[in-house]
Amino acid sequence: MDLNWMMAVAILLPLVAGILVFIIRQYHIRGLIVILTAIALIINSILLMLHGPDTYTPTSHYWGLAITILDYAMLLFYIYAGLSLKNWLVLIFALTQIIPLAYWEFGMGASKALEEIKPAFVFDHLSIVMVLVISIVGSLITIFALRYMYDHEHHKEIEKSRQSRFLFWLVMFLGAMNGLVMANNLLWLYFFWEVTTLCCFELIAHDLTKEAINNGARALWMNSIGGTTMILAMIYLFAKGGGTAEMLTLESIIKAGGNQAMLLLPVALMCFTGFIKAAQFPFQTWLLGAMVAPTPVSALLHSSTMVKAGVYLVLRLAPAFAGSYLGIMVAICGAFTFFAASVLAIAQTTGKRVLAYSTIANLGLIIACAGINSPLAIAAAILLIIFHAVSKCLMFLCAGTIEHLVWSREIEDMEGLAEKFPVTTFITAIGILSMFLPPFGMLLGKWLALESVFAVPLAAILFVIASAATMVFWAKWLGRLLQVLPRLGRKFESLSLSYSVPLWLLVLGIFVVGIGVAPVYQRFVSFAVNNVVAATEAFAAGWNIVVPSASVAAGGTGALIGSFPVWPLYIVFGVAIVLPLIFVTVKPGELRPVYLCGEQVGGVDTDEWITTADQKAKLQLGGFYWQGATGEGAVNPWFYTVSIALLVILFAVVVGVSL
Amino acid sequence: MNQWWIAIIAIIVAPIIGGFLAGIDRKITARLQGRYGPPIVQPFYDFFKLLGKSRIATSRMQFVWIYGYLVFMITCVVFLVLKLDLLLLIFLLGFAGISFVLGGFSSKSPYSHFGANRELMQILSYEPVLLLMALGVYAQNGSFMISEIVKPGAAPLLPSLWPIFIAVLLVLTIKLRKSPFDLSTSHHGHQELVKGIMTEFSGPYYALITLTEWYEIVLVLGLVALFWANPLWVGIIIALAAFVLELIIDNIAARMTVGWMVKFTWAVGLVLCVLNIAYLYLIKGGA
Amino acid sequence: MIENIKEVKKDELLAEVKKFADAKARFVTAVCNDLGDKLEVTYFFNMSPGMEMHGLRMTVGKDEEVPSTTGIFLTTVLIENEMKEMFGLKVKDIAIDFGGHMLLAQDSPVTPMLKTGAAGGKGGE
Amino acid sequence: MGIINTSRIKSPWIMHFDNSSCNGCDIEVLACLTPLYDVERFGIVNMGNPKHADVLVVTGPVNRRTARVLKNLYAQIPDPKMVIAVGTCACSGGVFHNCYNILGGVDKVIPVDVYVPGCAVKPEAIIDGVVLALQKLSKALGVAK
Amino acid sequence: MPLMLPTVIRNFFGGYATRLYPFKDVREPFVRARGHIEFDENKCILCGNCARRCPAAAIEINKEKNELVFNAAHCIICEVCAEACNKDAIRVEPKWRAPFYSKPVEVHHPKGKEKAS
Amino acid sequence: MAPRTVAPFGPQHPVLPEPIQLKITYEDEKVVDVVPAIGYGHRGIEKACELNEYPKNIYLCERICGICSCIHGISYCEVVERLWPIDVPPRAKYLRTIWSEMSRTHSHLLWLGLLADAFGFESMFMQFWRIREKVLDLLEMTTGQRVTQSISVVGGVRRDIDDEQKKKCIEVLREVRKESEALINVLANDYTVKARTVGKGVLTKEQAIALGCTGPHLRASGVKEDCRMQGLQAYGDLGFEPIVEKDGDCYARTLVRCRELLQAIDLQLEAFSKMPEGEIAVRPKGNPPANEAVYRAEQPRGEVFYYAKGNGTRNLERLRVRTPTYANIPSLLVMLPGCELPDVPVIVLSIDPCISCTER
Repeated sequence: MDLNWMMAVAILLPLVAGILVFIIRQYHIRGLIVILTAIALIINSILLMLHGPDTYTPTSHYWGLAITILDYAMLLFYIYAGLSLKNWLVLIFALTQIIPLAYWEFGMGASKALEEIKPAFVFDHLSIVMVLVISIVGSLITIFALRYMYDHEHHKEIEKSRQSRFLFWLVMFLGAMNGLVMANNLLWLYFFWEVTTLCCFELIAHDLTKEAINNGARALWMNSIGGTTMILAMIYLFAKGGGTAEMLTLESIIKAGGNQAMLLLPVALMCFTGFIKAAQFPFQTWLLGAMVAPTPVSALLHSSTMVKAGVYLVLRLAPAFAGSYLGIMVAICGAFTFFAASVLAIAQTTGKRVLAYSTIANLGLIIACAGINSPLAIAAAILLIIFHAVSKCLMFLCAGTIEHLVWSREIEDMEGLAEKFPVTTFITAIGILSMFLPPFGMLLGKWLALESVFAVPLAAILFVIASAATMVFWAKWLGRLLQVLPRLGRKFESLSLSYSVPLWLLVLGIFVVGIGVAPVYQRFVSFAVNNVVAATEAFAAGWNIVVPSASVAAGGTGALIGSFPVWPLYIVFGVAIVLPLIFVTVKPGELRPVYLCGEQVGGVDTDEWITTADQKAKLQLGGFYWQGATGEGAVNPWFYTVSIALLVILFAVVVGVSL
Repeated sequence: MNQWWIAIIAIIVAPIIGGFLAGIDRKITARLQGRYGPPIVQPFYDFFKLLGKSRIATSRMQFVWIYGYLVFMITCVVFLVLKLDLLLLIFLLGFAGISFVLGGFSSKSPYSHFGANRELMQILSYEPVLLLMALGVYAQNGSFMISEIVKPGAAPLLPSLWPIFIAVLLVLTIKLRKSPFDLSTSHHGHQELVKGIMTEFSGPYYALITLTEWYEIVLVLGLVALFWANPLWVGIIIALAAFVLELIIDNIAARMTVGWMVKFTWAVGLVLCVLNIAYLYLIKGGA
Repeated sequence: MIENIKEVKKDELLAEVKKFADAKARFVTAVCNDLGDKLEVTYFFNMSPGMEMHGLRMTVGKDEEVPSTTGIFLTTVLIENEMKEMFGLKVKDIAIDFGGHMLLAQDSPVTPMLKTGAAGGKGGE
Repeated sequence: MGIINTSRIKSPWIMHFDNSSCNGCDIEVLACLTPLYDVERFGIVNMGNPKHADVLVVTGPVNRRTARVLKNLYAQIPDPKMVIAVGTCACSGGVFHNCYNILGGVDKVIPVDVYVPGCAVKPEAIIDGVVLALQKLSKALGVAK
Repeated sequence: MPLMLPTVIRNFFGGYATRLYPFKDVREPFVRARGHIEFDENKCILCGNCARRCPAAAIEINKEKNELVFNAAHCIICEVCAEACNKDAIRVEPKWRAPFYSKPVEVHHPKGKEKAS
Repeated sequence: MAPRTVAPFGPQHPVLPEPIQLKITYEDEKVVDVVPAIGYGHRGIEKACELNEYPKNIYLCERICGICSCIHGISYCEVVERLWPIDVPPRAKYLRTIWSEMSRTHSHLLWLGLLADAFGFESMFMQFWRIREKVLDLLEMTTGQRVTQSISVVGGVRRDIDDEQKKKCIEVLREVRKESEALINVLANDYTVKARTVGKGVLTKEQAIALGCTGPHLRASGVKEDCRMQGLQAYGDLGFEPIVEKDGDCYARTLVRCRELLQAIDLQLEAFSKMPEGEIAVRPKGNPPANEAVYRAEQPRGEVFYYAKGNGTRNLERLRVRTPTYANIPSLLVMLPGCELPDVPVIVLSIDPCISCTER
């Protein structure tokens, strides 16, 4: 297919489909459109992958004009939103965007120069990875959302359906993301960036409760800060480039590399933009607040795609800060977020908040990898993006499914889910295990990250603590699901296809990508950042991942740094967990009540015991959260202080070097 | 095929060594307390007796996870003898620990639940230290492969990694479930959590846990022995000395609380590791 | 005979007990006796220092209600519950009321300490 | 399965339950574990948990509440299991024969394999009792000794 | 922690304190220890002093059948019967009573009265 | 509100040698609420004492509790003697004192061992119990039984201590004192022990009095009260002075018992040196008269209260026993909330609970 068409399908089709679903209000037709769009996007992304890296510039100048107009339209809408919500932060940060932007484009005359930029879109392997993730994972989420929103509104007994509006933003968002990861022109990048921010605001505030609107506004103003810094970066680049648009493309910034100290400041500003979008400390609150939104929003925005835009930007810019102190600071900031979010996740009682913190943590890890900036680390980062998207998306969808089964987001209410909903629990368990344990992909990524982290020892220490904390909160959650009474005879629940198809596809995806990590690596990762990853084939030996030392990578012989036998480990996993799961059976006669100091009531169907005055009491097992030690109240002041200090140091270092 | 044979022999021999070590443990502990103590082969009697007991269950999943515990622990031992990646070994050990924890969580039993949560805290305590040990090894050798540590001519790790060695001794205390860290479960019955995480495992499945613990003893002592892998017999003597040291510590300390354990292992273990790694980093000037 | 025992009426009991509480006396125990048609309750207090023993004795009918002293001395909770289940003494408003099953199980004899109560167990086979 | 049967005799793990005894026998059961008698020589460990126990050591007469607890605990011990009634009270109710809340000896509630009389039982007698119980077990298993 | 060290070291090198009962080091009970009681049928005159005073009701006297029934499983070895016996027919032995599989009931047919008469 | 766990602690639990249930509500591992459920050890001894003839009750009262059985027996005899009243020969008084203190020695050694076990210090448990066996041997030698001594009768004691036994006793007691001192040093100064006991289960002086605590538990909170101060039996001659600590936490209770242990040995040694010659028992005449009497004695766990009422027959009209644990249990309701799960056994044991005493 023609590149023209592929670009159109990737970016514009979602918009068109979005408008269609907004207009058409029949549940089934709307569903059909969404599903067809999803299929089209998936096929298109695969075609793009087959097409390979390329560049593209739309022939018509009207596209540029349209983007400029839409930019201002959006910013004006922010001002309106700020005024109507009486949220001054939204207003202020909208103004800090629109004024410099207008001054730059019209006062400094950048608009003319911007039109000259070619190519407008560059997509390399990194972009292709992102497009695949967005198209495949994102599409599955939109399918999930069909039924979810239906149930959601029925449960809340909302009279006037707002599903169309919801699906409009959701589907359109995919297009914006596709545009974002391919854009080369910084202004266009900025445009797509703002579209995602807008979608985010609209989707978070979708339920129109007070909390939802407040949290949406918070997401809006925080990301507006990011927008502001990006505009500042553009202005700086434009001014330093002598009033030409020469430096206003990602490509040119990357090519200039870290050699030009002058570039460090704009790169740092843009990394900062990425930090905010990736909800790094101290900006994590917008993502946490976003958890009030319906779960597909969380899944789409906060697991697989939008927050990935932040890490994508940092990763994209990685060559530009190679070998500089900025890189080290980025690594430390990322590692600190990984650590802080992992620790905070322990004390969370709400499932989605755990997921949110885990997302923040993993984004921190990816950013830290980008900061470390060795080929190994970059490879780890890209693998983490892929695996995290699949696993975390599955987790969010599971959280959504569970929410609609038990009508609660609290982990405490999920107690004993294994008994009531074994299928959902099974899928959730796979999701949780895949987040932090070998042989699954996330751990492989973490393993690669640790193999490379010694370059920044401070980050290494944060990594290991965070890694341990990760184990605690996931295992704790899974433990709550598994806790059952000693009885048999549970039935499998049946899920709606709109739920089960994405869930099972994602489970399949975890295993396919996980087992096939070596081909995945060779196909996507090894070429992804062409000027960074030099040692290519050596990472994947056969079906395994090995990390060669410098001498081996240079073609010599010698020892490896590490090795990860993927297939053997999956076989071990099969023997250890899957085979017992299939073959271990329990006969009813073998069941006994649990040990309750000899005072259990007796039967296996009850968890009561006999207490004071021969009365029966019910056994309650609450989860452990250690809120006194790891709760937000206890540690947040420290984490805020440190993270703000780190950002200050980051900019101080950059400004010091630039001057 | 050579590697296969090594793996198979390790799988067979390791529990035998572990069982005897457990027997020696009980005998020495008894003697330290002024008792006569059980025969050295007592752990094997216990094991086979448990195998012959009838099975009682409180949930199906608890059994599934115990297989996970066992198989992952065996995998760790195989990783050790095949000299594979140390970092990955530690992650696998983490999975083994998590399997056990999930086994504990699988039944609705208060004591097993408390024990599982404490076991998690133990993982939180020792996992960073072990990971930092791997990083320390990397700092010294430039590789995470165990084969690099044991290859002929490689310098012993202990002289440059002695602070990490001390930290690993703390881990050893936790892993062997000795006072002051016998928190999630202990080998003698008296404990506020009954048998903690093991409360609901009985009969053959308790035997599997015992078997896994034998592998675990061999594994952690193997990790200790890595600190002087050339010649290996010195390392083995160091490991056995560490083992005896743990037994003595067990008998001269009271059981502490979970919060204290996390604070202590982080304050002492992590700081030692960090100082050690920082020193090596400065000496070697980065990777 | 026991020294320092003061006869009190049911209504004066709380006031008298309060005096002991104010004097920082320590509650020792209460003894209930079955006098046939009435119950005799004696509260014993220990005055510090010197460990002098003081008592308050009241005689009530078997169906009369008695105020609880748990509001003044929490520790009387056990003995009042015990008197309630052993003698059927009607103590009202006990801080923690075991409902007559603190010591006695559901199938134990009712008010066994009364002279008309249970004669003995079956332990002897 | 010879090795399993041998092991059964070599490794009797006990759980001690105090019905409503006077503590005299309890502390003697505990004393058995201490240096002077050290029953760990026979592989005896006090597990404190029915799910791990092979031998239920019961002291004291059964009263109306502990009868229920005793039944519950007995049901939670996996087979094969043995019960040793330690002390005169556990055998028959002893001095508490005319107490209204006492049901009698342990055998009123669960089957007892070995009775160890004494008030309080001497640790040596408890060891004798365990040996006797193991003899019974080995006869039942066909491991003559 | 180090405070306990000397004790455990001394224990380790000083040997065990265990009496290896029943194999060796069997300690004989003290001379006047209350182990178990024995009846002497030849001395007993079935007067019933012991049965009346036994706090555990372990002794039953049936004068018609000329029987003294002793339930060993009830006996608390308080020595009261021996003190009450005017004929020295009850002896307290220092050795403890051996455990049993089923509760023994000793039935004695005293001959003391016949002898006396 | 944080998620809560509600679970039973007992009646069968390895750290509780006796059946008592605590229904504990936890947040994480923190105890927020405790409801004790007792009645597992209730036998009905008070009623049985009315049904029995009064001499038989000695053996029944001794079996209220096997650990302090000696003092139970003596106290019963003393309260019944007060009904007549009967005066006991001086040698019998000394012998009663010696056996009381000897059983206190064994009880405190037992408790120290159990406490060590409660915080997982197994080897110390073993050492205390190893020493305790020597005291038990003395008891067996002099009274005929290790645990349930059955030594007292109304009017005196049943057995005398001859010179040979006396010599042996003095020798062994000195040995015990020396060995205990070494262990007490560990208990009082060891870091891990202090970490587990200092500041745990604090009870102030005012609280202790208001809750009616007794014994070492009360004295650890700074109240100087001990029934031995009354100078009954031979205590008046021995120059007894109660042991008091101020802090009122588990550590203070441990220290009080440690020092009492040594004091008990000293008292025995002194009593042996001052013991007069003479009769060891007088025979009571007739039945207990219609009278009532109260007797209080200091058990290892605290003050035991005996009330007896006679009616002129061989049976007592009423016998009431208030044991020390009965008075100490309510303080658990104050001490436990707020502590951590691992502190529960330590705090529960710090009152030296004797459930069979409590419930009779």
